[in-house]
Amino acid sequence: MKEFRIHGRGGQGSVAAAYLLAAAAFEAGFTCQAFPSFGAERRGAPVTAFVRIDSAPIHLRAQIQTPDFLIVQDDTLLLDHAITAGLKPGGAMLVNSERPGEAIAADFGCRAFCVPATALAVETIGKPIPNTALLAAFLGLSGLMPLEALASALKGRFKGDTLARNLALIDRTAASVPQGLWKEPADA
Amino acid sequence: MTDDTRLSALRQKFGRPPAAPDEPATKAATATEAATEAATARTRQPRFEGLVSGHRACQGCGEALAARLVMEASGPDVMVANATGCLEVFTTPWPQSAWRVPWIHSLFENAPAVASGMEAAMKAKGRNTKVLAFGGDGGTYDIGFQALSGMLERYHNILYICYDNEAYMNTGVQRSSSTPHAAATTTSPAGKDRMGKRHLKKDLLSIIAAHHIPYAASASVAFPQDLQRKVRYAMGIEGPTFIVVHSPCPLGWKHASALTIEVARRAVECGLFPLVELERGSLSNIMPIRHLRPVTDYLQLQGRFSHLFDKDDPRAERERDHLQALADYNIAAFGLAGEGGDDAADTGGHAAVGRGGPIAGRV
Amino acid sequence: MREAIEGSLAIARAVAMCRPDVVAAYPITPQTHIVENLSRLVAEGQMHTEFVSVESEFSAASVVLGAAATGARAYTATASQGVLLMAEVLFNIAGLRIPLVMTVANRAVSAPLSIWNDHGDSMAVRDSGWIQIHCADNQEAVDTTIQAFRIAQETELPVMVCMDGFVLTHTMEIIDMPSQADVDGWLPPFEFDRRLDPANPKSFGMLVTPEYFAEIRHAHHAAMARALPVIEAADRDWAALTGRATGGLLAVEGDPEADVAIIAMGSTVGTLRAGMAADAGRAGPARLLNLRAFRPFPAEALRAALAGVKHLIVIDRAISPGLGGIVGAEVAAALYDMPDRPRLHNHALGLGGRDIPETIYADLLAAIKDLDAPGFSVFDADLAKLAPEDR
Amino acid sequence: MAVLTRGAYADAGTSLDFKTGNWRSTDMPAHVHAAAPCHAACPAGEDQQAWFALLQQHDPKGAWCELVSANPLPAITGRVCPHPCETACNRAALEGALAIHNVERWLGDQAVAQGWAYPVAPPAVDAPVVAIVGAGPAGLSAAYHCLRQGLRAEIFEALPEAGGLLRSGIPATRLPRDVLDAELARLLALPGITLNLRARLGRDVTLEGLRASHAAVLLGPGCQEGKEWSVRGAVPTDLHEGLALLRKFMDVGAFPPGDRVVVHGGGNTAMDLCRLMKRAGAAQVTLVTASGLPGPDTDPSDRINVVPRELEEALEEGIEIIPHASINRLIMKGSKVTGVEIVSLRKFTGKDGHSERVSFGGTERVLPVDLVIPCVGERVSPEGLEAVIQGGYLAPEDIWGRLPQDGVFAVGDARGDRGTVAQAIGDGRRAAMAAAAMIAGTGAPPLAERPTIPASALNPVYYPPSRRTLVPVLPVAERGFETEIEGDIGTAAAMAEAARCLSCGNCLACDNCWTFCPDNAVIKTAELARDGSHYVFDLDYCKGCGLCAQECPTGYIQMLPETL
Repeated sequence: MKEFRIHGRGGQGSVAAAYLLAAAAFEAGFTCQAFPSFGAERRGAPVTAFVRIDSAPIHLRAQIQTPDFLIVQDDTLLLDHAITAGLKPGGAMLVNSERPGEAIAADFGCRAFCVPATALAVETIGKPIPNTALLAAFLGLSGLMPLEALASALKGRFKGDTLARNLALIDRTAASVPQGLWKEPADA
Repeated sequence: MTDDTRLSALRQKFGRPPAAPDEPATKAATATEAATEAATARTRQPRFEGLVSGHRACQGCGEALAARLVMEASGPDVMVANATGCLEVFTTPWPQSAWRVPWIHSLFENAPAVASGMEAAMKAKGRNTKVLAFGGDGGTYDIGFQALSGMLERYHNILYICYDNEAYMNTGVQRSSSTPHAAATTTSPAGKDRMGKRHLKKDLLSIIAAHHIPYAASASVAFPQDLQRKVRYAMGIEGPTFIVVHSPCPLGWKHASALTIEVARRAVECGLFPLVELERGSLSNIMPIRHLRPVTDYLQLQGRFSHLFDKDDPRAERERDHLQALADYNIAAFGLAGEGGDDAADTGGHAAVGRGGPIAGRV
Repeated sequence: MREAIEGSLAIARAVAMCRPDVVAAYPITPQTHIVENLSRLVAEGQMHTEFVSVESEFSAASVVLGAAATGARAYTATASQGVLLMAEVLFNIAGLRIPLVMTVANRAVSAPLSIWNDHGDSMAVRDSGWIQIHCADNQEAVDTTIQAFRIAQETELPVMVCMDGFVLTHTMEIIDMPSQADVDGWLPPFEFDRRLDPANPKSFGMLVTPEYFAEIRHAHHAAMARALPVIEAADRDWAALTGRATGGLLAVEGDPEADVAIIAMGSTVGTLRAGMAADAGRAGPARLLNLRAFRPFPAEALRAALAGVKHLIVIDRAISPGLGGIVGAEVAAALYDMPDRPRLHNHALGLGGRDIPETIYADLLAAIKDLDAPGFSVFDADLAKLAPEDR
Repeated sequence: MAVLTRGAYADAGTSLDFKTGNWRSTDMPAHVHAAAPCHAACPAGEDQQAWFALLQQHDPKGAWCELVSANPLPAITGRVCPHPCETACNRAALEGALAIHNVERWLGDQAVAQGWAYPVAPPAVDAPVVAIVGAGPAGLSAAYHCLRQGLRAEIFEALPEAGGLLRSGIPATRLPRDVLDAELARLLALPGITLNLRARLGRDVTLEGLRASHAAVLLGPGCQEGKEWSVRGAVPTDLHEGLALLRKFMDVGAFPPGDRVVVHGGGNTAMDLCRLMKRAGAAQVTLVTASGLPGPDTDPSDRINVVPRELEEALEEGIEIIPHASINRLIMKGSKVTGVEIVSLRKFTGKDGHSERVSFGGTERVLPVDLVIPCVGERVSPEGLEAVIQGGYLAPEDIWGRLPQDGVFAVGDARGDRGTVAQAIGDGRRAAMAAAAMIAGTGAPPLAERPTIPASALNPVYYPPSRRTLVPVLPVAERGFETEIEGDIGTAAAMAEAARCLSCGNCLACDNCWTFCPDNAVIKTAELARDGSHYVFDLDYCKGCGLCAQECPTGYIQMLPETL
C-alpha cells in the first residue's frame, strides 16, 4: 500500500488532487481511498489531504501518519520544516516550485523533485491551479500507474475545453519529468 | 314533531353521528359507499362542518368558534397541521376527533414546517389540496416563530391561521409576546410592584407582512363574515398567506362565557385590535370603526384588566391612558375611524344582519 | 457499477435512486456534502423531488414528518447538533409511526465544539423510537440507505442510517453503485395507508390518556422486535439481487473459533479488520462483530454470535457520563442471562474524531490480560493532559 | 374498550360520541317568542312584527293576511290610529320608530286595489248567528271576527250608512270617504255578514228580542250624547259640545262664528275641531288640556291622547296648546262667554292607583274668547239599552266585554273606557271570540299573554343604521277640508321601512346563533321550523355558554334555568 499526503492551502484544490489521484488509481485497477484532513480550515490556511492506494481492499480508516509520498502544492509551505513529519524513510516529496529539487532535498533530507506546476498551469489552462500538473509529474516520476489513468479520472471530472486543456497540461508535464526516477525496483 | 325527533331526523339526514369506533358498526359501509354518503351529506349541508360538536373547549371558547368559522370558509378540500395548544388538545383526545378534514398535530413549534412538508408532498404528487397551518399565539408569536418565518420565506402555498387569545391558555394563562400591555396573567400578575405585563403586544402582523407575502390580515371572531371573507380570499391565493384571528378566552381574560363576541367586538371598536389587510406588505384594506369607543369599554369587561380599575391606585389611570394611547395610535396609523361603505361584497365595518342572514356578502 | 466515489455523493445518488417525493435538510458539517449533492441532482434535473431548504434541522425533521404523513416518500440528513435540535421531532415522528429515512453523519456533540466523528449524536436519541443502523463503510452505507426505505415502509418505523462523519462521508473509495433499474425493481413504490387524505380524513397526533399510553409504547417496542426479521430479510433480498450483503443486524467475521471477540459499530470495524490482518496472529485471533442494528437491539443474534467467547471487547464511540459505554451497557444487559457469559471489556474510543490507529487491535487484545483493568475506560485518553484534579 | 389505532389516530368527526351537553350547569338556551312592543301596545291586537316579517320576505299579501287576522280595517286604522305601536317601537331608541301606520295604510290600500280576499271562510249556512248592534268599528270588527270563529253575524245599524264614528266623527282630511267606503264595502260583502240599516235599538229591535232570536248579542252603539259641561255651574247659552259640533260641520260644512276659540279637552275630536276651525277661518284657536305634551320626560299616562302626527300638524298650522291646564272660570257677558280663566294643574297618581288633579293657585290667567267648545267626551245614548246602561256607559265585567246579562257583550266606545278605533276593533275581536266560546260552551278563551321584550333585551349592534322614511305631507297652506293631508308611503319606501323592523322577540333567521355557536350545537332547519324559527338547539352538545342568547339581535334566544 502506498500512502500519500498532499499539502496545499485552502482553495488550491488539494482535496480535489487527492480524489483525482485516487480516481486515477481506481482507473488503473488499484483500490484506493482518499480523504481530506477533517477540519475547518479556511481559504489560505495550510491544508492536507490523503490518499491510500493498494492492490488489495483497503479497510484501514486511520489517519495517514507515515506517508510514502508528499505532494506540496505551494513551496511557501516548505517554510514549515515539519512538513515532512512522518515521511517514511526513503519517501519522496514532489513540490510545485521553480527552485531546484536538489536544494529542497538537501534541506529536508529526503528525496525531492520540483515542478513549476503553477507556471505550466497558467500557460496551458490559463489558471494558476497546479494540482493536475503535479499529479501528472508524480505519475511520470513514480511510474506507479499510466498517465491514461489520470486522463480517465480527469474525464470523470471535467468536460469540454477545461478537460482538453487539462489533458494537454498533464501530457506536457508528465513528459517534462525524468520518467521512472522514483520507480522502486520492488514495484517493477 | 318534538325537538328530539326533529333532531334525530336531522342527524340522519346530515349523517350524524357515526357509530363510535370501539363499537361494532351495524353495517359497515364500503369505502365507496361511505365516500358517496359523505359527499351527499356535504352537498346537503348548508355549510361545511370541518370541526364538529363534541370537542372539549371551554364554554364560550373564542378559539373553537374561530376554527369552526375558518373551516367552514376553507373546507372541505384542505388538510391541517395544528400546533400544540388548546385547539389541538380540546379537539383530539384519542379516540375522538372533532375534525372532518385530514389533520395532524406534531409539536408546539413546528406546525409551519409540518405544513410545509405536507404542501411539498402535495406538490410532488401533483395535487392541490390546500394546506392550512393552525397555531395559537404561543405557537405563532413565540416558539414557532422561526418555523413560520421559514415557511413564509420558502413561499409554500399554505394559509397560516393564528388564533390569538393573547396568552398561553393551554397551560393555564401565562403571558406570551401577544399578551397586551398591562394584562394580568399567571406569569405577569398585577401586584404592588407590577401592573400586569410590562411589555407591549408584539406587532406580529407587520413582521409577517415584511416577508412580502401576498396576503396578511387580522380578523376577529366578532366579525365572522369579515373573517370568512378573508379566509376565502387567502384560499384563492397561490402562496403563503397569514391571518391572525382575535379569539377571546373567557377563562384567561376572565369574562363571562356569553360575552366572548362582545369582548372581541369592543377590542376592534376601541382600536386595540385593528382589522387590517396587507398585500405584499402594503396596507390594502381596513375595517373602519363606525362608533369608536374608549378602551375602557373593552377593558372593563375583563378580569385580566381589573387592576386598571382600582380607584385607589394612581397607576391604574396611567395604564388606562397608556392603553388608550396605543389604541389612538392604531386608529391614526391605519385610519380606522370612518363609516364603512355599503358595498355588500365588502365586509368592512359590518357585522350586520337582516332577515335570512348576515347582510355582508349579499350581492 | 464500481466507481471511485466520495461517500456523501454516493449516498446522495442512492437516495435519488429511491425517488423520494420530498427531501428537506439543513446543512451541518459533516452532512453538508450529502445535501449539496442532492441539491445539485435536483438542480441538474437528475432527481425529481420537492427539495425543501429549511431554516433549521428542527424544520427539516418537521417537513419530512409532514410530507411522509401526507403519503410522500421523504428523506433528510443531519449530524450532531442537528440531531439534537431535531430530537423533539424525532420522538414525535417515531411515536406517530411515520416511515422516513434519515442519514446521520455521526459527529460529536458540543461542548466543547467538535466537528469530528463519534456517536454521541445518534446515541442521544437512541430512545426516540427510530430504527438505527450503523454502517462500517460507504458500500454498506449505500446499500443500507436503499434497504432503509423498504424497512421503514414495511415496519412503519423511521430509520436512521448512521455513517461516521468525515471518515465515511468525506472519503472517496470504490463503491459498487446499484443501477436505477435495480432499485426500481427492488424497492416498492411508497404506499402509506395512514396518511392525510381528503378522501378519508383522519386525525393524527392526538392526546392519549394514561389508560392507553402504556399500550402505545408497548406497541412501539413490539414493532421494533418485529423489525428485526424485516431488517434481515431486506438484506437477504438485496443480496440476492446485487450479490452484496450488508450484514443485516450483525455481521460476524474474523476467527469463528476465537474465544476473544470485539464488538464495534461503524467505520471502526474496518480499522479493526485491517489491524487484525496486520497483526498476523501476534496478539491472537478474535471474532469481529460488526454491530449494525443498534435499534432494534439484536440481543438474540448477539448471544448466538458470542457462544464460546471468554473475553468480549465492546467498543463505544460515545460515552454516557456517569455510566460509561452505552453499547457496553446494552451488550452486558443482553448477555445477562447467558450461561458462561464472557468477561466484558468496555472501551470508549475515538471520541470527537480522535484517530483510531491500526494498532488498536493489538492494544485492545493486550488489555484483556490486565485483570485489574476497570470494566470501562476511555481507552485512548491520555490523562496526563488533564489537571490532576480533573483526572 | 377501544382498540388502539397505530400511532393513535382517530377517524373524522368521532367527537360526536362525546356529548358535551352535560357541561351545562345552570342555564340552557331556549326560543322565547316574546311579544314585540308594537304588538303589546296595539289595542287592535295586531302583531306588527309578524306582518313586517312577511314584508321582509317580499310577501305583501301574506303580510296583509297576517295583519287582518286581527284588524280587518287597516286602510282605516293606518290613517286614524294614534299608533301606540310606533311609540313603543324599540327602534325609536336607535334612529326613530318604524313608520308602522304608513305601511299599515299602504297594505290596506294595496288590498283594496288588488282585491286581496280576506282570509276567512264563509260560515256554515246553519251556523249560529250573532246579533251586533252598531256598524261602527267595534261592530264591524265583531262581525268579521264572528266569521273567523265560524259564526254568522247580523248587524243592526240605526243610521242609513255603516261606519259609525268613522263616518260621522273623523274629517276627510284624515280619512277620505272613498277609502272608508271601499274598505267597509269589502268587509260587509263577506258572506255570512248581514247588515240591517236604519234598524234602531229600542225602535226597530229590542235587546230582549235580539237575545231571544240570536245566539249572542254584541252591543257596539258608540257614544252619541255629549256629557254635560259647566264651569262651576256656568253654562253659556251658545254652548256647542265638541263631537256634536264636528258631526254637524261634517254634515253642513259650517261652524258657528267666532274669531277666538278655546277648545277644552285632550282627544282626537278636540284636535280635529281645533284644526278644522282654524282652517274655517278662526283667527286664534287654543286647546286647553289637562294632559302634557309628548316629550322624553312625559309619563305615558300623562301624554295627550291624540295621534302624534296630528299634534305636530296642528302646531304647524298655528294651533296654540296650553298643556297641564284647565278652565277654572268662564267670564260671561250676559249669557255669552267673553273670556276664560285658565289655571295650571297636574295629574297625580295616588297609592291606590287613582289619579287626582291638583290645580296650582296663583297661576290663573284670562284668555279673551268668542267661543268655548268642550270636548270632554260622550256618553251612550240610553235608548233601548236601559237595562244594561250604568252611569252613562255599558260597563262590562272584563276585557271580553261580558255584561251581566247572559250572552250580551259590550264593545267599543260604549264601554266607557275606550277612545280609539283600534280599541274598538280589538273589542270586537275579543267579544266575538268570547261569544264563540260561550256558544261552544267552552268558557272564556285563554288569554295569550306573552311577556313584552324591552329594548334592553335586544343586541342592537347587528342592525345597520337606517332612518325612518318621511312621508309627504300636504303643506299647511294647501290643507283644506277634503284632501288627505298625509300622503302615501309608496311600495319602495314601505318595503324599506319593513326592512327596518328589528323583529323584536322573534326569530329573524339571521343565522347569528348558528354562526356563533362554538360547539355547532345550533342546527339550521330550512323546512322544519316548528316554533317559528329555523334553528334547533342540539342540547346533546350545547355547553350552555350563552353566546347565542347574547348575540341574538332580537332577544328571541334566552337562557332559561335547566329543566331536570
